[in-house]
Amino acid sequence: MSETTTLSYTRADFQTDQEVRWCPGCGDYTILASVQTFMAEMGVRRQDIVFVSGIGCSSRFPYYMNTYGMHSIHGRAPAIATGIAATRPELSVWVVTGDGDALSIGGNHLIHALRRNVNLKILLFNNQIYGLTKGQYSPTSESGKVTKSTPMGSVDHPFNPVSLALGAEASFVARTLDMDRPHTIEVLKRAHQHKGAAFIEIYQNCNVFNDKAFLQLTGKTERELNRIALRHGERVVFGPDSQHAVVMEQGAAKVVPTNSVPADRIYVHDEHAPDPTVAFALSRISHGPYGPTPLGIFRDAERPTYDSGLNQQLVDAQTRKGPGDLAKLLRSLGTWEVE
Amino acid sequence: MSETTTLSYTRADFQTDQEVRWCPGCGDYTILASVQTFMAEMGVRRQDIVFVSGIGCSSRFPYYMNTYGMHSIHGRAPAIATGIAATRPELSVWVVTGDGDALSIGGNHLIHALRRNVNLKILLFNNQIYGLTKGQYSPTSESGKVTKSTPMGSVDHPFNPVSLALGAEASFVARTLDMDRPHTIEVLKRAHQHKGAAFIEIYQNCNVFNDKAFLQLTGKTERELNRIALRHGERVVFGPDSQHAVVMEQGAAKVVPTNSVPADRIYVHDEHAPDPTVAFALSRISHGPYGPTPLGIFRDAERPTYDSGLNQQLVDAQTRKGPGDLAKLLRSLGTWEVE
Amino acid sequence: MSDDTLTKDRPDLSNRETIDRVVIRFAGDSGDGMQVAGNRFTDDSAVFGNDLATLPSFPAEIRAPAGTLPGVSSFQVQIAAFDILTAGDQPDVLVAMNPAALKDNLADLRPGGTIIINTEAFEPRNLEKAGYQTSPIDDGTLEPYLVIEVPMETLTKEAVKESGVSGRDVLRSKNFFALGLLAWLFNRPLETTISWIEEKFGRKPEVAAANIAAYKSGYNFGFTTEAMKTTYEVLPAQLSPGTYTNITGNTALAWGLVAGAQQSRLPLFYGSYPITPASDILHELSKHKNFGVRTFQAEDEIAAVGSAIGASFAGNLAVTGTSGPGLALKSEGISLAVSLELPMVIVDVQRAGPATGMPTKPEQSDLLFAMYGRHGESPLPVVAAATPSDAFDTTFEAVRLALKYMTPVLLLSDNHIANGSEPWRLPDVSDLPDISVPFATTSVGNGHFLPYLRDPETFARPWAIPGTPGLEHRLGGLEKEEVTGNISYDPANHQLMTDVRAWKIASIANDIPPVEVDGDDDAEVLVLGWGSTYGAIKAGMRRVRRRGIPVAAAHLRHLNPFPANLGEVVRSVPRVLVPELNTGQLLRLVRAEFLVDAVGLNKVAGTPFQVTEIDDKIVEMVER
Amino acid sequence: MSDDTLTKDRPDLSNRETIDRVVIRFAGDSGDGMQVAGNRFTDDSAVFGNDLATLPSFPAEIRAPAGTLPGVSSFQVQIAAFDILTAGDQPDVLVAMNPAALKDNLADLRPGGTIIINTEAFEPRNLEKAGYQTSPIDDGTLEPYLVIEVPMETLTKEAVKESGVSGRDVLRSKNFFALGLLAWLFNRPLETTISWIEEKFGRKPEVAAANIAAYKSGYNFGFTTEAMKTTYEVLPAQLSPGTYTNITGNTALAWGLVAGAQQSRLPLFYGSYPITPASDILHELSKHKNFGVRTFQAEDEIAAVGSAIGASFAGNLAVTGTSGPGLALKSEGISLAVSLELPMVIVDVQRAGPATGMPTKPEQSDLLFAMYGRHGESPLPVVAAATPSDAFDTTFEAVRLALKYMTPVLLLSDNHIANGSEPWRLPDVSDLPDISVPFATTSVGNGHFLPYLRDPETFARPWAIPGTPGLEHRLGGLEKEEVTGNISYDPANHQLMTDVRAWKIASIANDIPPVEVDGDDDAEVLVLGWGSTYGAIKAGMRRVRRRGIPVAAAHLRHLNPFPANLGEVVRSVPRVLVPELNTGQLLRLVRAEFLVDAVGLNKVAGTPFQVTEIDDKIVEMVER
Ligand SMILES: Cc1ncc(C[n+]2csc(CCOP(=O)(O)OP(=O)(O)O)c2C)c(N)n1
Ligand SMILES: Cc1ncc(C[n+]2csc(CCOP(=O)(O)OP(=O)(O)O)c2C)c(N)n1
Ligand code: SF4
Ligand code: SF4
Ligand SMILES: [Mg+2]
Ligand SMILES: [Mg+2]
Repeated sequence: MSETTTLSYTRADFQTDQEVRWCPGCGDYTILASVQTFMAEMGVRRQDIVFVSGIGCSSRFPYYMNTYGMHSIHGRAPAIATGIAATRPELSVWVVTGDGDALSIGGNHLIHALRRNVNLKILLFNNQIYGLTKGQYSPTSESGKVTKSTPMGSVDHPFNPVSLALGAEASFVARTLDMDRPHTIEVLKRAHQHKGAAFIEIYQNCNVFNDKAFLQLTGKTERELNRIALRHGERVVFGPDSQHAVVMEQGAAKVVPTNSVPADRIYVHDEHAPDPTVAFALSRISHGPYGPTPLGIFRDAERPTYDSGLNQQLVDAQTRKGPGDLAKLLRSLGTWEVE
Repeated sequence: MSETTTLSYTRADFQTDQEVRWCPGCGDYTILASVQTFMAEMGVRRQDIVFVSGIGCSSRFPYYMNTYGMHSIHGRAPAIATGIAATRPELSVWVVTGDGDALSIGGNHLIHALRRNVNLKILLFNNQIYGLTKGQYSPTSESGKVTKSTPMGSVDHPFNPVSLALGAEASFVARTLDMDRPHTIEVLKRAHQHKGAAFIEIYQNCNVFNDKAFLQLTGKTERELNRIALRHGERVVFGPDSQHAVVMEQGAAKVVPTNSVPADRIYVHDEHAPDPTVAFALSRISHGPYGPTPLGIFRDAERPTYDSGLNQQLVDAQTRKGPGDLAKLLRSLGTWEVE
Repeated sequence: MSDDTLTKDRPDLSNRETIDRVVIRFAGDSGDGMQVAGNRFTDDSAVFGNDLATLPSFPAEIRAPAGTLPGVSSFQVQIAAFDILTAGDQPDVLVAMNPAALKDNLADLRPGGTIIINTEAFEPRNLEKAGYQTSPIDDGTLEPYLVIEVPMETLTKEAVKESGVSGRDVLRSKNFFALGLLAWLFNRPLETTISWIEEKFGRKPEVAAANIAAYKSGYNFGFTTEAMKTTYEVLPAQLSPGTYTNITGNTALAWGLVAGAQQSRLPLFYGSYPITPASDILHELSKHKNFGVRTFQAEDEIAAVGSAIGASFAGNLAVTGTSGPGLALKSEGISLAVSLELPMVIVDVQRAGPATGMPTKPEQSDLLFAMYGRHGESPLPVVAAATPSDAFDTTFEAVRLALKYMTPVLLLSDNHIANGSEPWRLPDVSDLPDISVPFATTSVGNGHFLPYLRDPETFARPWAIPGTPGLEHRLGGLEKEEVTGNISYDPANHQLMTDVRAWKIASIANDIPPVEVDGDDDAEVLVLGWGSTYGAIKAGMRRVRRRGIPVAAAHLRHLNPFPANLGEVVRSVPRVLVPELNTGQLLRLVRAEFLVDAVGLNKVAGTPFQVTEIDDKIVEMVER
Repeated sequence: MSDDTLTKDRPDLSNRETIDRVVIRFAGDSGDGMQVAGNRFTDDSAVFGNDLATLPSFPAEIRAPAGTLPGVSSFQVQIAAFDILTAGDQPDVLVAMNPAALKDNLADLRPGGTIIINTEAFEPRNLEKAGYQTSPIDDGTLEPYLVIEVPMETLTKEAVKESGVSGRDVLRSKNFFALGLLAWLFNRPLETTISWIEEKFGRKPEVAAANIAAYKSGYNFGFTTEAMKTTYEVLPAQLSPGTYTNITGNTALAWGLVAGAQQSRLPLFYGSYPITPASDILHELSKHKNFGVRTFQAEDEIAAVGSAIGASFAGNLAVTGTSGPGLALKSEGISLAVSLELPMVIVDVQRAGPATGMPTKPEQSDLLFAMYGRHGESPLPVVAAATPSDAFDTTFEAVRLALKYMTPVLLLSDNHIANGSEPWRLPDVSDLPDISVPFATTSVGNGHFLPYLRDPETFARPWAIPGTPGLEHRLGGLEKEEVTGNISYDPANHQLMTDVRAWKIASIANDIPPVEVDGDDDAEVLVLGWGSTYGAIKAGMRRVRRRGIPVAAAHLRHLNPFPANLGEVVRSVPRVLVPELNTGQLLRLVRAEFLVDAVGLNKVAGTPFQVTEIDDKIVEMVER
């Protein structure tokens, strides 16, 4: 991104003239505010930013961002964004998606974009429900959930989006919470700085079809007990008096009383660990927002991006063969003359 | 599966009259022989077995199995098999798929079948290439691979199928090798015994388009150096003189000289660990069949299956409401009479 | 007015006029409960014996902020003393719960129509949200209409005071206040709704009490204030004797599947991915597990059709349902089902397209997609429901064809049928035909089962399901050899299989009733329709006939193949008119097939035809 | 015979007869190198100046075991002294490298034709694999033919003895032995192939030496043994002057895209998932990164079309290519592109369907799918290539339309065009028109960019790409308000947008040349075709005309919209015949559009038309 002049945007520069049409009280509003605030700080020219979404309540997002944008079809945003990011590496490309959009119909594109490490920033608004279609269970809904399509409770075991992303070779994986704007903004910033695909799960309250799904992380009393903040280089302890600690035992992360272990056995978070196993271990502390749940950056590791690889080959080919010459190409299989 | 009489099948009982049409030397032949051998031992009546495949060389498999079978469309076998297993829980349903079929076009169905724990046995023939379409790179091809579609080398980072399956909540995950028939048969047996989705990655040599891809695990000298056999309850050591050992260090699996660590620090394999992290850690020891690579059962954990949950609800509903009465249903929204 | 005793027994001093039909539209914010009010009014009228038809209109997919135009939800119902066919072109009465609702719906109201206004919602913020500069109540906008101003919020609050409901919840009862007022205006009995409320809110007695109080209060308000000089009565219609229920198309379709499964003695499997406006079929079926119904919410539509293919192979009555975008994703899977010749019903509840389009609006633009939406030569039967209750019968027919001919069948419905409702005279379930088809149990080909050895009558291949000893066989999507089902690349065999697949479907023409022509023998125009335009076409034709112009109409349930007599029918009239909510899709099929110069009446606006549009077009054709 | 000096200069005592055309088919096992032999013979003949057309036939998708019928691979070429149109109905000469190849191809050989047999392959095991009880060489089967028996393996071994090649590799040269023999029989110069071998196997000199030795040895074998009494010569054809290359349809299509990108000054993006028979386009394009071509092997076809949508939005010439099953999966994405009005070319190289069908066989059964294969009203232009070289021009035209009208364009090819080849007179690249379309750079709507403010001529909307300051805007698949592009559920707007989208495509009829009619003014039959049937139709028509029957033919490149004069053309002849490799798809379009009683000649066998099939049908129509 060529930043020739210093940019001085405010949040308002990223608002559009379209009326925001989520239900009053929806967590999407808060996320929108966080993203707009961050965009003003990001230091990228508005015209160099693209938001691509699928279909869902969350996927209305691009309409409210005064950047380039596309509200596409259900589940396909990562594929569409790949076409943008791969051909225009100078752009800042963001994907906004929901738990149904990204993990149900769009699961394949998501895992492939992560594997390829396409330079996309993927914001998954996880409300653990299909909002737009009025309340069916999603691949992140807890099992046993009673919804319109599961009157006797769902018999599906949900995905853990962080585990799935890590299993799909994601180089950057984080989790945040709609309500916590500073945390959201911090995570967005880090995603932006990361080169390659960044996957951010944002717990988002759908107050109409799945209200209070995140109570254990947002309730006044519950939050302090259950939020495990991941901070690079710091010991992972949590609770009002830091009374709980995370340790790695035989390859799994466990929560133990802080005073039950020597301080140096407490896990010191390393976002950059080349092996994703530690991040995976952390992702298994909770399965959904129930009980102690890590928030923050699970993993931020470097590896080559798809777009840089692809574009480098173009440069190399031109260096080696010179720019394309159509007349020569047409003659490349051997010719003969007829007089 | 109702086994009223004792079954005495031989491998020949599972052969069909169709000529087997893989390239001479293809690893698929060996796998076919292993599967047929195992089927004769499995103790399930032939008519209760179904093989479903997608499209690819490997997906020709059902034609050669004298059971019920379907050669379907590219990537969709897990979805089709779900329709069979969910409605006919008494059947033994097997999916045969390739690295392109399962991980490229079919990635979404695969991860959802694993998440739901549908009672399917999924055999992924991983030859790290698209065989049927004559040699393009696949999602498991090593990066940099030169193929017809990547004359300058692929810029994709491959999936690690075992990691992906674990990230997708798989309850049974194993890896074996075409050439090693007893090992293959052992793994098939365990998959059959497992209740729920079983995912087996089978390294399969495509001698036409990707010959010797697995040399480090099959070569006379290399194999002993690189095969890490996972055996439940045993310390994980390998090498001709067991000189290498696997340890878990800060949540990651590492290969160390056996004599550099006390014996009790060597990882003792636990297939049944409730937390999939150890299995994940093991999966990260290699990324593809290069260098020391674990073979065997990474994970075999119990959790409820989709089909049992679904079918139990039918039983419960009938218990609660009695069998369906159509005349009553039509009247259930309130009626009035016109005389 | 908060008096809880019914004022009904008091002598009524207003004039009571008998009319033969009326169209009422309830309009308010999504949160105002207009769908409930409309449905209640409908049910009360149904029980009273009127004929009726409804047309709900939901706000677009995202829930808009309260008070805005995109947030408006409405419900239109026509009740009549005779058999009617549509929910009416123009409302006679509009209930407007807020300025946005008024703004959105006023243009549709018939000149001189009645507006019942919730005046208290007309405050500056709401007016602004609706884009009104001044209040339409005062600025003359409403002069052409009869306006009943009601301070509904105050009155509702007053009414529910003693119910135990408090805070925000109080105003939730105002839809029942409005409903009560209409009950007075149209002399509807109150009991049906009161007992409905009692049952529905049984677990929340305070809410039940509040709603009943508001309802009665609305009634009493009309009565005591004599809000109008005249009240109206729509007498019961002369419907055929029988037991009736009021049904939407989605419910009827779901029940048609349950009936199809019962009459074919198969377990029903429904694999689907939620999508507007088809989701309610999934919801409805998932309630009926005690019928042996298995529903599977798949990860996407590809998996939905895939699971149905598997379920069909395994011996279920396999069904998959969706709307246009989902049908697109199922295309490849359906072509596999065609090739495997497995029975299956694919439901497409059409919505306005292309792409995401207008998901809550009806359209008929998937017909050619249903016909030709697969690669290769991939024919299958296509049937379409015409009205909400007809969805039951059409669905049953789709199941019959699928099983008898071992083929996927495409069943078309649309948003209008799916969410619209009408009285349905219940069939006697013991009259439903047995449509079961026996599974293959024995093998003819000396030990080898022959999966493509066909029934010489229907050309259907045998259905041999896993678990059957001796019939182990493999099916696949590569071209198969006739009889054996083995892979074959033989040119003559591919030609034969292509011909057989085509012939099998084409021959269904001999197994379906001829299309019926309704109207005059000497008709100058034949109006040929399919799907949800049924009511508008029939009503339009009636009006034209009343003017002495000879005209006829025919409506197709079977779109592929056509009924055997269709060619004769379209060739026997001077002119053929094909009204469709698309750019002329049946039109193209009819022209190609019969070479008749049929003309289209085409509308692609996301709204149904008005009867007058049909009517005018017929007249125009006759006069020309 | 292992003498390495060319015996060419020795006086030739055999008769040399000049013929004007010959059809040769090389047939052998997949591993026998028949495609190479065929291609070499083709190139030699091309350089010699013959006109020619080729038809390769690959074994079905899986590689069968050596020696079996499913493992047979063949290559047919017709070379001629005049301009020909097809690869010929029946081979005059068959090269049979093993019993399976003989069995598979014998029935096609013209009675009295010549068979060159690799006798050593006719041993019991191979005979059995091919299903021969006795050897056809001895049992009279070959009596109706002229047979040249050659112990090719011994001779090849002998020939390559000194090359340094050993073991299994020795016999790999036997295709060159066969080729050498044919070079003798048809008096082809040897130099071209020798230098080709030298270049091709430059890095493996021993292989090059072996192949050259076998090649010469084959030639010498014919010469010295006088294998036939007569050799033949096909003189150069009178082709228009110019520089020629021999090209397959897939390559021409890929080059057409490169040319389109260059002439529109856009970077080319090709998003695709491998599938037979389209994969070679991906392979070809991935070689040309120095042209700024980006290829993306997507995870599936949905991602392929998705990536193309993104690339188009980002300002690339975006293309996605596939075959039928992949097109099915792209349906929803294409409908998004229609709604977003983004330029894009979608290539469908048709194969025989439905489902997986017969992937290596040609068919034209995706035309109606291309036309109607999307939900909602979702029109787009459809163009089809007629011959391998025509794929270049048709592709260029597809690119032009996509950019000028801001629309996805569907480009149809098929297996026959894709893998067939013909001489192509190279265009002068400096004559290629400029088809660039400027991106939007400024905004007209007072600060708001208006993405749906259309060009009043073409109705195209402006293309504003990310990176352009001030033109930030959002596109979406919900219905959009004309001009602003904001979401709109307004009925009148949906009608307008539907009409505009339809009109935009329909109006292209004014921007394309009228369809040309070739043949007699007083034609009794007009043969109307599209796609790969071009050669057979033209050749069939020629034959009929030679018999004095007046007939004409027209071939459509543009299937949607039709050329403006098509109605006139089809109405001005007594009879219209539409030959298609499907069940009558163009036929249905033409009948619906023009109400003419056109009849179809339909073949769905996975093989192209024989010229005689066309010819006979025309005669039958005229005589009736
Ligand atoms: C192909 C297709 N299938 C189904 C739908 C219907 N649909 C729209 S959004 C959605 C799911 C929404 O859930 P989620 O992605 O979690 O987003 P949310 O609304 O909760 O933000 C579904 C099923 C569609 N638009 N397209
Ligand atoms: C929808 C669709 N897209 C593409 C193809 C073409 N195709 C068939 S198999 C295949 C990949 C095969 O690779 P893999 O799954 O690894 O199987 P293998 O042949 O290596 O055993 C592809 C791309 C197809 N048949 N259908
Ligand atoms: S339905 Fe839920 S997710 Fe959607 S806008 Fe409303 S509150 Fe938000
Ligand atoms: S191409 Fe490869 S995978 Fe396919 S049959 Fe041949 S050797 Fe096996
Ligand atoms: Mg959601
Ligand atoms: Mg493979």
